[in-house]
Amino acid sequence: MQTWIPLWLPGETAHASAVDLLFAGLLASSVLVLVLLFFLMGRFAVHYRAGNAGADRDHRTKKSWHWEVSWTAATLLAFLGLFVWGAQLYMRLQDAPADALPVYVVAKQWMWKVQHLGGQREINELHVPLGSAVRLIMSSQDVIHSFFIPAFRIKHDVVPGTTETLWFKPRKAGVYHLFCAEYCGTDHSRMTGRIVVMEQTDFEQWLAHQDVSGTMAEEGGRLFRQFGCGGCHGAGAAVRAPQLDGLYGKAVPLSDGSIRIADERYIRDSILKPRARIAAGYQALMPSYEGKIGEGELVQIVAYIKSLAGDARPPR
Amino acid sequence: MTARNYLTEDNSLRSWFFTTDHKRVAVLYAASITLFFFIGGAAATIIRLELATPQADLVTSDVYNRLFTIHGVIMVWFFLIPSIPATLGNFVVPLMIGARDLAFPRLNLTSWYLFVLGGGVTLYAVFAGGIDTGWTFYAPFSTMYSNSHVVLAVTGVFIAGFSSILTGLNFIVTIHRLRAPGLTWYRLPLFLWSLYSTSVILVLATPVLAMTLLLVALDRFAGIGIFDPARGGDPLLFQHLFWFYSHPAVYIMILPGMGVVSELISVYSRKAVFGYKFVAWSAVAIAVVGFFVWGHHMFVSGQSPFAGLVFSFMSFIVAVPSAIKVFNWTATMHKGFIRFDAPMLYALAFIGLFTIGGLTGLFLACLAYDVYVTDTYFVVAHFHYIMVGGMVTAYFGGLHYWWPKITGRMYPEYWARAAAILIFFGFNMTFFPQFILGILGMPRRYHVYPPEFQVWHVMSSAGASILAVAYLLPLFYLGWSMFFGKRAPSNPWQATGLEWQTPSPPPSHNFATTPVVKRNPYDYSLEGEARPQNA
Amino acid sequence: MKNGQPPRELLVSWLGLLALLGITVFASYQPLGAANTGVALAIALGKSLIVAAIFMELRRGSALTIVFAATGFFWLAIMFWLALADYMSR
Amino acid sequence: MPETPADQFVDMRQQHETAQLGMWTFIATEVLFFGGLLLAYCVYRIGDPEGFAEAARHTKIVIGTINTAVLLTSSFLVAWAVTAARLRQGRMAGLLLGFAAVLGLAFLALKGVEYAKEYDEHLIPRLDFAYAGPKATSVYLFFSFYFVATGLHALHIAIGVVVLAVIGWQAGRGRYSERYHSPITVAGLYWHFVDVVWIFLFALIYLPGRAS
Repeated sequence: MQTWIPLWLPGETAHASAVDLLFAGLLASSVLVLVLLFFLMGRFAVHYRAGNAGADRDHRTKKSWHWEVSWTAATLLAFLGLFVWGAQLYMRLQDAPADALPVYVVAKQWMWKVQHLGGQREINELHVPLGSAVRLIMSSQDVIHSFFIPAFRIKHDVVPGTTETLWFKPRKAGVYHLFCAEYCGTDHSRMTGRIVVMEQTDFEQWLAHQDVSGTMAEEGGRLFRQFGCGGCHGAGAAVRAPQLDGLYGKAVPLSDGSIRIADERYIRDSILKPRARIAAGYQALMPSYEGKIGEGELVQIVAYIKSLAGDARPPR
Repeated sequence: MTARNYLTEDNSLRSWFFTTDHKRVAVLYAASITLFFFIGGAAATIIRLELATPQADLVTSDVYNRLFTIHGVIMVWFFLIPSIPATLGNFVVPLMIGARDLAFPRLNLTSWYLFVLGGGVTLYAVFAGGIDTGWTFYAPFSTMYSNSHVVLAVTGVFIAGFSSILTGLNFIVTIHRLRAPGLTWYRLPLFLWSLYSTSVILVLATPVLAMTLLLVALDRFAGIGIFDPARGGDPLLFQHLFWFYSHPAVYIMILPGMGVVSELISVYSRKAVFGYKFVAWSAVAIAVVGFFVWGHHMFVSGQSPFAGLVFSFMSFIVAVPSAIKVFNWTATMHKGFIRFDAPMLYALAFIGLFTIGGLTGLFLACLAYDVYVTDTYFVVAHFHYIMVGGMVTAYFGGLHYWWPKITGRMYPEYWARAAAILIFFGFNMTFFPQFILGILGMPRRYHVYPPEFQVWHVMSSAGASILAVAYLLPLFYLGWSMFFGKRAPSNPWQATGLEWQTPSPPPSHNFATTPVVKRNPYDYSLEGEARPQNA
Repeated sequence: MKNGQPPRELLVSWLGLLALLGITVFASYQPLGAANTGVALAIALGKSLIVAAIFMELRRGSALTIVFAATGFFWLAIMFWLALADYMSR
Repeated sequence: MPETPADQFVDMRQQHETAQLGMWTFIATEVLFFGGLLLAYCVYRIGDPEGFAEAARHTKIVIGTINTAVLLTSSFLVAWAVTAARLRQGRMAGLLLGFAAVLGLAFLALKGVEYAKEYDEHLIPRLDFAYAGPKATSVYLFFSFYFVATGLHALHIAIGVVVLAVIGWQAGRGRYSERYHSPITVAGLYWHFVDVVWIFLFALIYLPGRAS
C-alpha cells in the first residue's frame, strides 16, 4: 500500500468501484471543459494581444443570445446527467442488503467502540468477514463524529441523540484505514483505527477467541430485567404496554395515525423519548430513560429487543 | 501644487477617525483587513509547517486546533467577507454611479467601527487562549464540550456580522436611489450588479448567522438546550441554520470577485463585456439560487436522503450561472486588443482558478462522490481555489486596477506582474496537491496523519512558502508607490466608467458637477478607443 | 384631519386589530383540533397585513417598497421550506 | 429645522425615499433574524405538538393578551403621530409619541410581572427549572424559546421606547413637517415592525393548547 508518491487509493467494494467510475465521469467532463477553456483563452490571448495589429477584428459577434442559450443548455444537460448518476448511487447506499451482518458502533471522544452480536468487543478496530455485507448501527456518546473508510468510499456522521447506519460489503481481505472525519476536539486526528477484512473461517476463529461475557442480546436481556422493563412489557404484566416480541422490522401504527417502521432508531427513540411517538391503542405512561442508560447499554438493549424478533435482519 | 483631494483635505487623525467620506472609510477598511489577512496568514503558515511531517512536532493538538480555527474565523469574517465590498466597493460605488457619497455615510463609518470592535473581541478571544471549534462552530461540540473561548469568539463574529449587514444595506439603498441622471440599471457597470447581489445576501443571510451564534452562546452559558441532544435539542438544526447563512456567504466571498473580473477583462480587452445582460442577471441568479443549496454541506450528516436529493439538484443548478459568466468572459477576449497589465494577469488567473474551483464544486454537489470526499482535503482544496484562487486574486486585481484612483500614484508594473505570476504558481503548488490528498482519503482538520500522505503535504507546504513571499511582495511595492510612485492621471487605463472621469485621487465630493450618463458601460470603438459613460 | 382627532382609517384599523385580538383568543379556546394553529396563524397574518398596509403605509407605497417588504418573508419561506423538507422526510 | 437635504442628496424627496428604503431593508434583515429562531420553534413543535401545547398552557394568557392590546394601541398612536407631524401639529405628535412610549414601558413592566410569575413557577431553563411530568423535555425547549424570543423582543421594545421618546421630544418642538419627516416616519416603521413580531409571537406562545 506504501508507494513513494501515492496517486490513487484502490476501492475495495462494488460500491467503491461505482463511485470511482462516477469520479472518472466527473473528471472527464471537467477536463474537457478546462481544456476547451484554456485553449480558447490561450488562443485569444496570443492572437488578439494588443501588439498583434494584423489580427482580424472585424465582424465581431454582436448578437450574443444564441451563444448564451446554447452554452447554458449544454451545461444544464451535462449537470442533470451528473446529478442523476450521483443520486442513484447515493440512494443505493441507503438500503442495506437483507442479510447484512449487524455490528454496533459507539463513538466517543476519541475512540470507536465496537460490539459484535456475539458480544465480542473491540476498540478502534473492526473485524469483518469477507464476502458478507456488514451493517453498522452507530451512535455517539458526546459530540458529532464521522465514520469514514476511504477504501470503501463511504462515510457517515455519528450524531449524538440518534442512531445512524452505514453498510458495506468488502471484496478483498486486508487492513484498511478507519478515520473520524468530523472534527470532534483535541484528539480528532488520533481517532483513527483499522478495518480488518478476514476470510470467513478466519473471522469465525477470531470471534471465538475473544473474551465474551455473553452475546449482546444476553447482556441486553440482563439490562432489560435490571431496569425492570419486563414489569410492563413482559407477558402478563399488570400495566398494558406494547409487546416487544417480533416488534423489530414491523410497521407500527402510531396514535397520531402515522405508521413507523420499528428500526433501531425507532426502538432507541422509544426508550429515550417514549412520549414523542405513542403506539396506537396505548397510553402515554412510560417514563423517559434519557440520561439513565449509557450509550453502550442502550445498544445492548436494542440488540436484545431485536433478538426478540427472531432474526437480526435490517427492516425493509 | 496639486488640487485638493480627499486625502489632502484634512490631515488630522481626528478627520480620519470621524470621517464620513466613503473613500476614507474604504481606506480604513483596507488597512484593517490587511492586518487581519496577515494574522490569518500567520496561522496558515504555522499549520503548513506543522503538516510537513506526519507526527506532531511543532505544536500540540490543542494548539493546532486553535490555529485552524483562527485561520478560518479571521479569513472568512475579517478578511474575505469585507475584502472587496468594504474596501474597493466602498471606494468606487458612489464614484461609479456619479454620487457624492453613499446613502448613509455615518452608518458606513459605524459599520467600520463595528468591524473593528468585532475583530478586537475575536482577537482578544485568540490571545486569551483561543477557540478550538473550527470556524463552523458545530454543536454540540461548541455548546457543550469545547473548553475554549467560544462565547467571546462568537460575540466577535456576531458584532462583525452587523457591520456587514450595514454595508450591504447601504449599498442596496445607494444603488437604488443615488444613481446619476441617465444611469439606468442596464447602464450600471457589472461590478455594481455583483455588489448589489452580494448585498442582498449580506442583508438576508447574516441575520440568521447572528441568531444562530446567539443561540450557541445562550446554549453555552444559559443552557437553553436548543442544540443539545441531552435536552432534546437537535444538532442538525444548528447545521441547517449555520449553512443557511454560510453557504450564501460563500457567494458573498466570490460574487464581488466576479464583478471585479468583469471590469478588468473588458478594460484590458478594450471591448464591451460579451452578453452584458446575461452576466448581470447571472449574478442575481447566483445570489437567489444560492439560498436553496445549503444542505449540500450535510449529505452525510444524517439529513434525510430526500433532502439530500433536493439540495444536490439545486447545487447543480446554481453552477449554471457561474458557467455562463466564465464563458462570457472568455468570449469577451475574442477579437479584442488584449493588454497584459498586472490587473489583467490577475483576472486571467481568476478565471482559471475559479473554473477549477467551480468544477470541483460539481464533484461535491454530486451525492455519491460527496459522501466520499466531504470532510477531506478535497473540500479544503476546492474552497481555497474559490476563496483564495478566486476572491483573493480578484481582490489583488481590483486593488491594482483602482490603485491609481485611490492613491493618485501608479504602482510599479514590473513588480506587480512578477507578484501576480508568483502568486499564481505558489497558489497552485500549495493547493493542487490537496485535491490529490482528498482523493486519497485524507480527512481535514487532522493534526497528525498516516505517513503515506506526507509527500503531498510536503509539496503543499513548499508551495505555501512561495505563496507567503508572493503575498508579502505587494505590501512592499504598493507601500513604496504610495510615496514614490509616478503620479497617476485621472484615467490611466483609458476606461469608460464614471470613476475615471474625475481626478485621481478624487476630491472629497467626488465630482465637481454631477455627471450625466449618456452611454452604456464598456463602450469601446472598433479600434479600442474608450468612450466614457458621460461623454 | 381636524386638530386632535385621529384619521378615520387609523381609528378603524386600530379597532379592527383589537377585534381580531379578541377573536383569536376566543377561537383558541374552541376545540378545533389541528385547525386551532391554522386559525391563530391566519389571524396573526391578517393583523400583520393591517399593520403593514395601513400603519406602515404600504398601501400607498411604491412597488419597490412592497417588493422590499415582501423580500424578507420570501427568504424566510425558503428557509422554512427546505429545512422542514428535511425534518418531514426523516 | 433642516429644510435642505444632506450633502449626498439632490432634494428632500430623494432623501426621504432613501431613508424609507433603508428602514425597509433593515426590516427585511430583522425578519430573517427572528426567522431563524422561529424555525427552531417550528422544528421542535412539529416534533412534539402535544408537549408544546402543554407548555404553552403555562404561559400567562391574560397578561399576554393585555400586552398585545397595549402594543397594538401604541402602534396606532405612533401612526397617528406621524400623520399629525406631517400636518405640522408638532405638539400633538409629541404628545402621541409620548403616550406610545409610555405604553411601551407598560408592556415591559407587564412582561416583567410575567417573568416573575414564571420564576415562581420554576419555569426558567437552567436558572430555576423544575417540571414534573412526561413532557418535561419539550416544556424545557418551549420555555427556552419563550425567553429568548420575548427577551429579544423586549430589547427591541426598549430601544423603540428610547427612539420614540427622542423623536417625540423633537416633534414637540416642531421639527417635522410635510417637507421633512423622515426620522419620525422611519421610527414609526420600526415600531410597527416590532408590533408585527409580537403579533406572531403571541399566536405561537400564548395560544397553542388552550382548547384542550
